[in-house]
Amino acid sequence: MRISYSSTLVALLALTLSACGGGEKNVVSGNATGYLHYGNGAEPQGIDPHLVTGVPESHIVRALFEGLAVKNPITLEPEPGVAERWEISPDGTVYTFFINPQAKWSNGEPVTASDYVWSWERALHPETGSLYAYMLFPVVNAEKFASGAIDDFAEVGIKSLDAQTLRISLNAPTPYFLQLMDHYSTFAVHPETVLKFGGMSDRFTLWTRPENIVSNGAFTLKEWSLNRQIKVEKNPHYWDKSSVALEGVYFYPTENVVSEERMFRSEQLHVTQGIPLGKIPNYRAVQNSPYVQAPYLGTYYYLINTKKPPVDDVRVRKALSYAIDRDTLTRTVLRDTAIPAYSITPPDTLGYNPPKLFSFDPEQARALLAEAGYPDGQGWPGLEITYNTNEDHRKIAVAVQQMWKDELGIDVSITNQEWKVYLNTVSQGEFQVARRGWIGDYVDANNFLDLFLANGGNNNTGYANAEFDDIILNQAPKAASREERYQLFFQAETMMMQEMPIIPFYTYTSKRLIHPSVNGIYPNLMDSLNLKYVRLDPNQRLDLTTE
Amino acid sequence: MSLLTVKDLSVSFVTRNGTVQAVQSVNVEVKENALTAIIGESGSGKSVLCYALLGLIPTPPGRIDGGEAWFAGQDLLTLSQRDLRRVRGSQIGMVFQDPMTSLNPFLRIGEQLTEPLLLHTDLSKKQAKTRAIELLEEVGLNEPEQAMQAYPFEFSGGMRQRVMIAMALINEPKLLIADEPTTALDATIQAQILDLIKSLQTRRGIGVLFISHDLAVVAEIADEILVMEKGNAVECGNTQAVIENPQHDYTKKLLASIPSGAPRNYEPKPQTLLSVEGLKTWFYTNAKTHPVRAVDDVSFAIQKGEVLGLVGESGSGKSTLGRSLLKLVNITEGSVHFDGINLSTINTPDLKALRRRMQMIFQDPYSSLNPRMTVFDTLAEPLLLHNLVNRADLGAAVRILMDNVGLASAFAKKYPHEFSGGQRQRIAIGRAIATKPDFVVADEPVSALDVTIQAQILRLLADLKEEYGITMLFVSHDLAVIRQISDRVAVMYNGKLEEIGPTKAVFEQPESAYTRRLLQAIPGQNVEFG
Amino acid sequence: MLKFILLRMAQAIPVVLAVITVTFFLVRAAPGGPFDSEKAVLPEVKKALEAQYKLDVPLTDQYLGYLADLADGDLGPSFKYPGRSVNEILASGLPVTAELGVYALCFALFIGVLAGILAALRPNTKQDYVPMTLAMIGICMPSFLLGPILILVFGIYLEWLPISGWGDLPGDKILPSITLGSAYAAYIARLSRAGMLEILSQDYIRTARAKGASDSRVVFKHALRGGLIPVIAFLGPAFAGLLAGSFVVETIFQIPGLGRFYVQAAFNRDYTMILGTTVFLSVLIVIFNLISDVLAAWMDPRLRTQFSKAK
Amino acid sequence: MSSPTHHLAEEDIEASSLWRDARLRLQKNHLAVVGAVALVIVILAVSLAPWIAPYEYDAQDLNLGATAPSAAHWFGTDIFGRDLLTQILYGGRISLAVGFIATAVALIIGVSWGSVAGYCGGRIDAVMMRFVDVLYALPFMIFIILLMVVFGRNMILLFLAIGAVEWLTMARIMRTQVQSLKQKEFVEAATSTGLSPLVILYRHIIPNAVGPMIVYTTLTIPSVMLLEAFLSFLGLGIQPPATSWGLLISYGAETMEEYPWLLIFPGAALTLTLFSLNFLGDGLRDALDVRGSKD
Repeated sequence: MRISYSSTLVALLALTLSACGGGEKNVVSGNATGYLHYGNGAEPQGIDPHLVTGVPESHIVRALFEGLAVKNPITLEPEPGVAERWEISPDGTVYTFFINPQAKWSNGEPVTASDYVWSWERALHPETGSLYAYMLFPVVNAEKFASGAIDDFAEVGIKSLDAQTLRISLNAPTPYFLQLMDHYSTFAVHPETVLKFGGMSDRFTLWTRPENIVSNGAFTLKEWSLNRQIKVEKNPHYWDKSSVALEGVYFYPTENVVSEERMFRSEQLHVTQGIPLGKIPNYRAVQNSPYVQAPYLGTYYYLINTKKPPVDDVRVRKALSYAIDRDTLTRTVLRDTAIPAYSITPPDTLGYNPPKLFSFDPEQARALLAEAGYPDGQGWPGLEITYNTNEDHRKIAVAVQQMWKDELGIDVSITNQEWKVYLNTVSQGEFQVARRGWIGDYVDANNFLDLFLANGGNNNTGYANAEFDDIILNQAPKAASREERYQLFFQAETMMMQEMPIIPFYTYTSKRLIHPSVNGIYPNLMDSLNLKYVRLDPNQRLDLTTE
Repeated sequence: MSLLTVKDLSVSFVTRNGTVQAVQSVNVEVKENALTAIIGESGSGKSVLCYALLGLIPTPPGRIDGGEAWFAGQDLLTLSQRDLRRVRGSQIGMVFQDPMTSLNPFLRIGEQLTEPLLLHTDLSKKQAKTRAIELLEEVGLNEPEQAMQAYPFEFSGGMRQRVMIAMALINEPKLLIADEPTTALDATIQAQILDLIKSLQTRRGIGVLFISHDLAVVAEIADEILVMEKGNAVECGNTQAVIENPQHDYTKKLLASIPSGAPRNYEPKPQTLLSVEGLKTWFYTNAKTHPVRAVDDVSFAIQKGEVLGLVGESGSGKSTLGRSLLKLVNITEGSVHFDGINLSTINTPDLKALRRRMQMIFQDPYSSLNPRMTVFDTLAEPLLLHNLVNRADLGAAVRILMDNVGLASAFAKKYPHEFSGGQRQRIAIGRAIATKPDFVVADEPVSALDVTIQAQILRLLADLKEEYGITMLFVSHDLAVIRQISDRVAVMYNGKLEEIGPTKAVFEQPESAYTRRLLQAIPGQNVEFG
Repeated sequence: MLKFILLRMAQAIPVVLAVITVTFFLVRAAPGGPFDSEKAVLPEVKKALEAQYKLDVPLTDQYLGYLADLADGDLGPSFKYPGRSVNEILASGLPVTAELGVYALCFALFIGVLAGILAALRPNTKQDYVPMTLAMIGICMPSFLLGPILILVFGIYLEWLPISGWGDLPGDKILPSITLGSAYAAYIARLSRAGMLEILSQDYIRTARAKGASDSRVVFKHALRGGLIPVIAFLGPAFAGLLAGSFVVETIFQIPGLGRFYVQAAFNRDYTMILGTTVFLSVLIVIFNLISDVLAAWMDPRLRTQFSKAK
Repeated sequence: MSSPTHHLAEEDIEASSLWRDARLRLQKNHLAVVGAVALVIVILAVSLAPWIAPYEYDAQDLNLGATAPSAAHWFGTDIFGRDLLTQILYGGRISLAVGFIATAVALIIGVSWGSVAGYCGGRIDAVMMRFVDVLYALPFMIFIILLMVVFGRNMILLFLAIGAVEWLTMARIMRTQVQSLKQKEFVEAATSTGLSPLVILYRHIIPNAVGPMIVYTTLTIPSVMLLEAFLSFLGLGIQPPATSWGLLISYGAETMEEYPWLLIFPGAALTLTLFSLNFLGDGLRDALDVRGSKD
């Protein structure tokens, strides 16, 4: 009885397993039908431009909506979007946008200037609670309206002269203002659709459901099954639909970066959102490797709480910064996926380059530490690095801890806190050294330097310098030319870095895997993806043979 | 003509601590239309012999070393498992000892009863069903149709044994092997089952191999007898011949151990030790349904220094009464006075002191001793608890106790599982008399023991009663034992006291009809034992 | 029997209520709120947000408000996913997690009982040691180790099975169910072996053999029913463990179940989401405990009649 | 046996305890011996880690990175260039600590809770067991996550939380054991000699329930160690620079293809320990399981 029984069982099991054959490959079917399969990194919170923050959300919102001006995919310079052209007043404080008559909503209705007035009121309204409301603060009275100081939106500097023309008046000249028009928090939404499902600033409305949504981007939302996939298809009413090659896109919430890489390798994804550090060397060794890496407008640094001893002494701060070998760190721990940084602003931000006041100099670091009263680490009261639970932060913190121990002979402890607890700790200032990463909202040094304004919301270092504030708030905006403005920024950044309120580590890079059959995804500093330009070449297959 | 002839059968078991010779070259012959009995104490190999024939012993650790077993022209020992299976249940039927566990609790009676038919014949389910119903009527079950649908737990021990017999005979086997079929039953039920087996054997003209440890039980119904001791067949022959003049001295010892002494003439004892008035002990399974009335309004007294025998069938409430006297079970109503002290109103410290003066001996030697405590600790515990002896001479006190109950003090450090049933009961008795109690309740102390051991324990109890001046309540279902040991006898039935009086009077002129029925059910009473 | 079930359901209500209360206040005790974010938030905006989600009301009113909503089945809006209610998210995630749990349990039962029976038939022989050693490996192997191994072997090298998703491709439910179920298959193997050995030593098995029943009949007709009762009784608590275990398996296999939502909700302080999942999971656990108790009782005729008669 | 005579055997009665006999029986069961020896080796190696570990606990060599097992590093190095053997030794301390302490917590609570409930019976038993059912219904994983999130992560909380999850099954097992033992006559005998219920519970009943306790312990330790690994995998368990086998395995699983040794060695350490635990447990249970042989 035994033998016959178990052998039939094994045969049965083998049969069911082989029958499945792993199913059709997404990439192959996608290339044939013009559908891109995109690893989006996480389940998006939502797709209402005025409510969401976060990268996964931005990819979908930018596919569905379009701003007055868009970024050139390569140079990131502003190009016509919903507005076909615009005029800027000589003193740089009044912008007039002329809306393209062909620009239509996905239900065929034309996009009008009043749509924008209504949308910006929604974006700024306190009850909507948009975390990116500050993007519109350069506009006259926008901040007052957002903080509830005034409640008549008419006082805010945005007027629709007629259906096609929109006039916006700013508090002061804002050279980067056009870039803001490409940030999704300033996009327009279709007022009638939003009102049909609830109040202007209601957060629980269903207007963004596939069957209800009206959008003005290259694609429209077709289907959204929670935590599985989001499907968007070509928008027939889009004014520039002739230059859109893709039929549609599937977005997948690929949260686990290790599983995402496996899906890519078994050709279930055209593009991934990230890559496990450990796998990078192998992919680099592949001929025409699918691994694409490009600098990304963001800096990884440690905040220092200049109020807490022993880091209240600038010499100690400098010693800590000089003792870090950034080259080795980026080469080993980060597998050459990051560029060492010696200041807050990333290099080549639309032509601006930050000052480099120091480099890896252990001797000077030890000298400074001795000068500050801790020769070779004697009498060192101890220091604590705080970071939020994450694999990469852990690796860097452990490496830094070791470097300071070897180079300066000082003992440093690491505490790892869960995300919300960590945010609470940093905002209450209960830390000595804390991990921080800042991704630029727009390509301009101002977005990095305004982090250190005395009463800036994001300044947790305790650094305050009136002269620095004056340059950033008053002198730079009024600079006659871009060169003069950059010169002022350079002067301010040098002044700030001499105080070393932060320890910069590296400039981010965007790193992802792109299937050889995909072209039209251009690496740029903002890692901004415009699916309009993506094309699929069906006869390219994934080939991972190493050289 | 002989139905089954077994020649020089030897069976041994390979266990962790060495090989045990269970059966040593035994010869036995079972004739047609005759009941052959095999008598032996536990460990004599009588069951192993029969199970070995039918291949029911798991081969590791069991091993058949030699011999032949001829049945219907085939040597059972050489048959393959498949052929043996064809014989079992069709030509040879078996009935086992404990009806409570021998039927599958998860299947209905009907399913289990028809199984042998469906296995060995090509009868349809319906035909098998009607055949089964006929069998149930033949073995004396009323309303056989309902019985088919019932589950085993809904039947009493006696009815279940009838079902077992029906199951064994359903395929018209030529040979029926019954392994102590009535040992687990009450005397009255035992008598009925014995008559049933005898009548079935004669009516169907089949051969029956009846295994038992109790000579009295088989004396009336067996044609032939085989006596076994420690794996060897010591004596065999016609029942009457063996009983009248046993050759082998082991058979003599067996016969001598059967309790048969005439009841002592009664000298009344003046002083009352324990008086019970209107005692009721009811058990409520759950609030709503009516309770089980284990002891229902019983009043009697026990005199100091006497042995009161309490007899009754299982379920009569006799052991509950014993436990109620010692407050091991809370009584519902009535009162118990021990030496003038009212037990129901006593507080805990006094109760503890009183516990020293009242002790109990239990029935099952295998569960009345803590398996994880050595003999020394078991005996020392009561001594230390009631600080009857200080630590220094604890060893000596325990040694004396062991000696009094006939145990070598070298065993002090052994564990219960290293002793035989009889020795364990001695330990239990030692524990009971450790505190020199005035009153002991012995709840069926010998019914789980073999006849020879039983006799020794009874003698030990009698001696200790004299030596320690103990008053004893001796609870048992075995009238012969009661007759031998008790001064007075109380008969219980369904929680009520049927009759109470001096042993001689109750045995010779029983007043209640129930007592009379009990007396007639004593096995082997119209056989003269040498 | 029905009365018994109703009674148990009635008893479950205080249990779930206890779960809600403890979770409700424990979550709010955690430092950091749902609307803290790395980018600085204007105080007015934060106040407005908290007002929208009724977080500015005193705690006890929030609690009573939540219970009232719960009574008519509304688990409230998710903080993290504006425009989506917890009901909707649960409706998408719960069936997947439950389905994964059931498949894993079926796999565990099938393999576990089979291994247990094989081992019990020939105790202390090769046929006993092999399944039991495999069972031991099953107990010692964490799912976040077994998962990747199965993916590599069956997914990537042999390309027999898809390695992610749930229900999109044929056969994509096999690997996750095996990963989640293997530890429980091991426990069930040990339990069913012990159960079978216990039953096979009973007297009525000897009776069955004496009737001439073959080995397979003895095992399947007589021994199995009694031997599996401990296994059935184990199913209830096992399901609770499975739900927790599914968190890991869902992350490894990208399965849209409750697991990921739950862990994220805890990190995002999405109070309504945490409460919603907790309530649902504990209700599921209570139901499964009940089913396994009733099933175990039903299998034993003595208890079955006791139930229907007494209660 | 001859009739009782009063002769006193003089030889001394030396104390032979249950444990001495159990040890004798255990030695015969060589699988259990192998398990015991392996376990002792692991515990010794792990507790002597600071002295016998080949490298400094957190000696990093970033340029080295992850290298295959070599003469210098028997088990190879992790992505920080830290010696894996050292990591396993130090990780073992925490894994075993979690395993034993949490199980001990579960055992103590479970045994006392279960035995009291089993012994008292009636309403007390019903209330105590209802409480256990309530806890059974709570999705405990959720509470551990919340506890870790709310109170931050420290080792003792982790032990207690895990211990609090595991004692429920133990309580149930103990309850059924005590209930069946309570019926045994030797408990009635103990009552009749006047012992107090508590003494009966601890002197007579619990020693006889040692068998199932042992089996349960050998099953709990692996599940507790895996629970710790599971929590660390979610980022809620052990915090760097401390590590545990579970954490090492979860990191190893990530880079399984590139650096298989990072997975094989910690996995082997965990599996070896759990195997020897189970063999030892089964051996102990049989040794202590004093079966009265009928005949």
